[in-house]
Amino acid sequence: MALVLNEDQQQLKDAAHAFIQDKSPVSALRKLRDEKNPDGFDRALWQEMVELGWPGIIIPEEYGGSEFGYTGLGVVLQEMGRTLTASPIMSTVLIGASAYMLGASEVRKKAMLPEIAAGKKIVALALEEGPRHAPYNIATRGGPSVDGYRISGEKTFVLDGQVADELIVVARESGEPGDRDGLTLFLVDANAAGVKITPTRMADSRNAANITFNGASASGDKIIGEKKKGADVLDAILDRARIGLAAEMLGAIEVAFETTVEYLKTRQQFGRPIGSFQGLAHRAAEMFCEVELSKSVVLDALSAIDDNRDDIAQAASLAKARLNDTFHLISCEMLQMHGGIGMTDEADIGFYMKRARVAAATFGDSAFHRDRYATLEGY
Amino acid sequence: MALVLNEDQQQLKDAAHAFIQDKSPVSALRKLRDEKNPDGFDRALWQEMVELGWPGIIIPEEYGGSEFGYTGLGVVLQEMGRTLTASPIMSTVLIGASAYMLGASEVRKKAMLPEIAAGKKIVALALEEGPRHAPYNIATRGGPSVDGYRISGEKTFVLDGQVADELIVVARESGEPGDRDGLTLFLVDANAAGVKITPTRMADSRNAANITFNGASASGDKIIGEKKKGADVLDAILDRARIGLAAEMLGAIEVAFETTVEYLKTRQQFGRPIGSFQGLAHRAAEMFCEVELSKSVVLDALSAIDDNRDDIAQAASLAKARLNDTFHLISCEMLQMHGGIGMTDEADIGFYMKRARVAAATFGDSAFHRDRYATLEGY
Amino acid sequence: MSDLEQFRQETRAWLEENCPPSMRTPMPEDETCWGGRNAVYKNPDSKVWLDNMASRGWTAPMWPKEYGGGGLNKDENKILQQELGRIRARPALSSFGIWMLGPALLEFASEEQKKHYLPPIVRGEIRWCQGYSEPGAGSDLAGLQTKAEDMGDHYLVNGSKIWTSYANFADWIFCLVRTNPQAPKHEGISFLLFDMTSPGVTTKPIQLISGSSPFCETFFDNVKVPKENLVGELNKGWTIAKALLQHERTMIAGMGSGPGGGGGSGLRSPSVVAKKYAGEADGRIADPALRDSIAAHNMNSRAFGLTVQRTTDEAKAGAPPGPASSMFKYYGTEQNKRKYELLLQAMGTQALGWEDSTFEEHELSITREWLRSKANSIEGGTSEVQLNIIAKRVLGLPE
Amino acid sequence: MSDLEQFRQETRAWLEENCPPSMRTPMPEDETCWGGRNAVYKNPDSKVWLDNMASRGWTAPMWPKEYGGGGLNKDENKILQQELGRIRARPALSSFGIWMLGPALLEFASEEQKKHYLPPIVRGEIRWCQGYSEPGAGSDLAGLQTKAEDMGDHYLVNGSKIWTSYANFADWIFCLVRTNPQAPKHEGISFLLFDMTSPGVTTKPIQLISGSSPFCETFFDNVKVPKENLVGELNKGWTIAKALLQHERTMIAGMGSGPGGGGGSGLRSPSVVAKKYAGEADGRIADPALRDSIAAHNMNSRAFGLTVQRTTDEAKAGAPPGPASSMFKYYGTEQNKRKYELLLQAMGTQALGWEDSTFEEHELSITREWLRSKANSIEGGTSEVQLNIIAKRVLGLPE
Repeated sequence: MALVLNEDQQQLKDAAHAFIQDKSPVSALRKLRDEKNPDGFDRALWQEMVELGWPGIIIPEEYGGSEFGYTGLGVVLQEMGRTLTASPIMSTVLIGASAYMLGASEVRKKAMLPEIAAGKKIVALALEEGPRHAPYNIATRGGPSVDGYRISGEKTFVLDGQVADELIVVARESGEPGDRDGLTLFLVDANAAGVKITPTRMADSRNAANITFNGASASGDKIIGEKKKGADVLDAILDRARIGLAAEMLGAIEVAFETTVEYLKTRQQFGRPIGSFQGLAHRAAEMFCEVELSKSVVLDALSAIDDNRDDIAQAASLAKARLNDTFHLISCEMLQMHGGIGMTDEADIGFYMKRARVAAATFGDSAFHRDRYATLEGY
Repeated sequence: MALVLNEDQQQLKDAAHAFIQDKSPVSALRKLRDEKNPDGFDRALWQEMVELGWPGIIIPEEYGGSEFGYTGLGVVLQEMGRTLTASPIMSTVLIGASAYMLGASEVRKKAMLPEIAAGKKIVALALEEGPRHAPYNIATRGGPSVDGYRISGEKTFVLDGQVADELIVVARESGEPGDRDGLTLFLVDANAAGVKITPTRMADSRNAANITFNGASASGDKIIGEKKKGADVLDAILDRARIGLAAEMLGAIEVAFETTVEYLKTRQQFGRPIGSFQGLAHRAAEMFCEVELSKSVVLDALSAIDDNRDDIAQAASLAKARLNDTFHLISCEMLQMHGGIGMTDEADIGFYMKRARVAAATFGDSAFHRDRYATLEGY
Repeated sequence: MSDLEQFRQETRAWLEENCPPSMRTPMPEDETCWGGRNAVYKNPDSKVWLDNMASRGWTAPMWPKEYGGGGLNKDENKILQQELGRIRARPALSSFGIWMLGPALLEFASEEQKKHYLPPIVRGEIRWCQGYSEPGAGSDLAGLQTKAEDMGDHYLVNGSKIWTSYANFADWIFCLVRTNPQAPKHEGISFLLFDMTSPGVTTKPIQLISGSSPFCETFFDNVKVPKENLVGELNKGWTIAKALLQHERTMIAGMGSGPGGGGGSGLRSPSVVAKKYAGEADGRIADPALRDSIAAHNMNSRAFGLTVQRTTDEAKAGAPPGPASSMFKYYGTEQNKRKYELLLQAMGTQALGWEDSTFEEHELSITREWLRSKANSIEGGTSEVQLNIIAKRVLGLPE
Repeated sequence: MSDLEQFRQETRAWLEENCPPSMRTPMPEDETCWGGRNAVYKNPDSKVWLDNMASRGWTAPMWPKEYGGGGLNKDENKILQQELGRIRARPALSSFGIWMLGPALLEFASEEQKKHYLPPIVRGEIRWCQGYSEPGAGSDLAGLQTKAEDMGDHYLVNGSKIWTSYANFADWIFCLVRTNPQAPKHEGISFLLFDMTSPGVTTKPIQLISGSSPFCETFFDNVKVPKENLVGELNKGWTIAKALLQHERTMIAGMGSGPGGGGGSGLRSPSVVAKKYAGEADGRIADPALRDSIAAHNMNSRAFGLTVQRTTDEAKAGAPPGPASSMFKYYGTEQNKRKYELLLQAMGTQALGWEDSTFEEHELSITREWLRSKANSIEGGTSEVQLNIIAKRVLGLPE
């Protein structure tokens, strides 16, 4: 597939742009933060997104979606990223719907995907058990019991865990933490007995949750992927999550870069616009190159999913690592080039800085993905 | 000890400066190269250095030296580095005399150190067996025989191996390549039967040699350090080599940097001196910081030896890694900032570029020393 | 017994008697003694300790006695500091008056001004703030616009300042103002002192991306300032400003890592933190790429610390003081920023919490400190300004 | 059968008949066919192959037939290239005339000049070199000093050029000269063609740090050039120069790694080389820091390759051609330099030999290629110039 949007995708992007700019500027995130909104997103805004059909973008038509593909979802995420819009689209659609599409039984798909497409359910992935992304480092146990399975363990940084209806819990049936084998992805009702959800408030003003499972019950039929082979479907889900997150980061990077360039043109120091100083100009030009390369890897990774290519994993690690690094660079330069004003909470710059770090820590930092890329490429 | 030269050291430095600038400018190295000098250095010049007492700088007075310490040798090496002067001072004095001082029997010290101080012997360390510094990765065997020991194996990149009178051969008596235990440092006559020396010509126009030992005989009395515990003395020798080499690199860095700054002041482009462009000016300022930090670590490492501190190893790895990196940076910037003229062989810039890389590959590149530093610091 | 030895014994004895035991314990931040008209002493011993020290002039030990200072020479002061350190005494007074204004007054003020302003500083009676930066000026400090018009018997000050630390608690301000708008920008600036309770002065705290801060915006609306409050010559204030700035730069550079070489200690040490959060394998940090980055960082910290030491040693050896402060400001602050980025990398999501009890206190602190570190390379002259200074003044590159 | 399919079949048949079998083997560098008056054909088939291709105009397949070209459209040319690739045919002709001068003549020259100069280029009869850079000019190309004085019936050229590739083998030169020293520098330059055998032209090869090179210095001492050899308008040569430079930039950027993503193949691939020289552990490069650097490099190469592809796709989709060539020149050449530094790091002393049989041939080549790569970010406009172009023309930053 060519590395350009087709007409339909471009239209979707334009529409998403208009909607987000109108309904969800950065001030919306600021408001959520200042009000200490317990959901971490605006339910009314989410309802409007549902009406626009966004939760169904990647879902096949037979399950109530519009089957627009990951490139379609990507451009929406990118537009949301521009204003750092918080919503359950990542947890529920990018991750949740992907999980169902990739690994649920036909019965479960029929039951859940239309609910997601209709915005009636929020799904969250309970994966991490430590502060750094480590998808096989799972100690949470899933063991058989008289009426199915019992889950016990502690999860951290569960995105939208505090508002989820259903949890996809990565648990171990056999082996030791670190083993790729022995994992199963159980579907657990967030309101079930033995599930204790503690919301956490992150620096990027979004919410996540720590979740303790204390013998919470799960059904052996309600799983994603194969029993004890859950890592296969988990990797596929995570790659979609990484790529979609990279698309969101791209949007934020674009705004951070554009804002900075604009400031370089207008801000006067020593009687000249500061962008006329070659030291800053060269750094801006280097940033331009990094941003351009970032656009390419995101587009390529999205189309890798849509084309069902065999190098989705490489594309995902490439995209996530590069977008981590570029967002890091641009957010630092944005602040430094704005000078003191960038340090004030009144400016939006801090929001981009904080989001850059939380996004980087989500689903693998750059070192994680360089290591993974090298392994995938055989060295 | 304070991080400044004392009066004696400063006087030695000034004298070395005057001598080197007069007798051994960069054109001397160019001449050695163009003439394909088989020794790799100028014997007449070496004789003059001997008369100045340089080979005896670190050697105690009782063995015919001037006992001026490593800081003294360091400032001489630094001055030689400024013009990339080739001489056996590194192989014979920095490494050879250090080895004898650290690990030879009193008999051997009395026999050899005065010879070195008088410039009558050239000594070389036969260590490496692969293209990347790996001091314990030794397959060369040293096994007992009727009349002492027999050495068999292949060594590469033996500095001054083609002109040495005596070789310090790192050989294994027990264990496997990679083991720290089991090494012994044998003293082998370079003219002994079973020693085959093949000179190699490196990019920096200095010579080294590949040496094959085919049952070459060595005496069990003629060793450096303890049998099978040779790694202890080897590490100490290598740390002195690394620190002295860092001092030499510092001299080259200073010239490369000064030359570049001078060019930035004089070279006109677009009607202005190019150093007035902020892009280049900021890079020059960053280089200045790196050079200043480099000066500090070299001085500290030299005085660590002289003060017999317990962190010589850390100081050595710090100095070597930093000087590798700074020389890399400065040589690249020197060439880039000079533009096309820097690419011509007519200019001296290429000599600094080439020396930077060979020096970096000698006794450990930056990754090697970062790894070692972290290990020494316990993480 | 030498004079110095005697001084040490007397000092030790005096401290033993005059430093209250509670002043020998680690100081919580909210017990910092800033003095001033409206000082509140959470711990009454703070006031006792301040008054005791001030009575000997030891809040400003090297200032001349005639202005209330301790009149100590370098060697005596060194001993005083050692003895204070020996008993882990808290600082009796934290004061921009002592750190910044005092040295400037000693160098540039009239005899009358010194007599008037310095003793209350020593006694902690007047708390000062600094009015330098302006919203529009940024790195171009000399482009400041706050003006003081000569109204015959007083100056009329109008304009605003930004980044005035603790302006909302300060009694007086030392302030750069434009007194000649026609002159080239460096030649129309004067150095003015005035009371923060003067009509027309208002302040507004600044919220930073890292949370609340000591910084304020300060506004001047037709503030009347007596003409005798001018320090130095009219329109020559830039000279005083430069002297103060050099001083500030050195202070901020010190925020970076010291000569120890570890690049931070304990829960701010990247290697310690990495072992804790990223795990250990065979006694090493488990993630080799992270380990490599940390080693590189720590080695740079050590090299930087050695450079600070070398510069000090060279100065002691009589070398002319180099223009090192710009290098230290630049490298030290960039290094501090890198340290926090490494801590974030090592700690993952645990260094990205904002509040809630699911994070440990030091984790939440690191998040804020990381954000705060971003200002290091802006305040006190940006990194770009320092690089300009190095390029022009140290390397002599042409304009 | 479509026209294109028929074209393919005819082409395939023609190539089968007209491409000598020895021209379908990998080409040693010394058999590159540059044509020209003094061409020497080590392999006589090279001459046959050149003549055959030239007879159809396929040495310049898309130039108009009237000037000796092949007259092919884009689609036909694509098929020709595919068919040439299918049989692994060697390039029939390497020529600055075709790559650089021809396109400029097609755009800017008079009808008469096109008829005169283009056909011999197509036939490989005249070998051209480029006279742009001058010793004093460097990045400031427009600051060139070689002057052409109007002597009534001819121009008199005096000055010198540098970095003229193969000037010592070339028959003619296309040359930028100053024709109006009074005008602003961009407005006094003209584009002149002349015979290298003209009296007063001398050349001197340049030795590079990497060894011998195709580059020369070229000197003009009272060289008489007929007035009809001026291309385009007098003093408007800069327009032509800019068009040519853009083209050159794109060519040099291509020296970097392609879209494959490996960052080089075989013995130039950092990952392959690292396994060979630094060793393997569990199928991985044994040195984890080196492995991390190589992964970072290869990922950047892949991202760069994808960006080249995206730009091409956007152009196909009708987007206006972006000012991408500066980005490609900058990033591609810097990336190529980094690749060679990684190879050196991985290979240690084996990549630092200069001669002698103790090194393998490819090892000695890598040493030279590493040094040669340093020129990539200088030739065809330095990296600094490319960054300036991006800053000003792409981002619109002010002067």
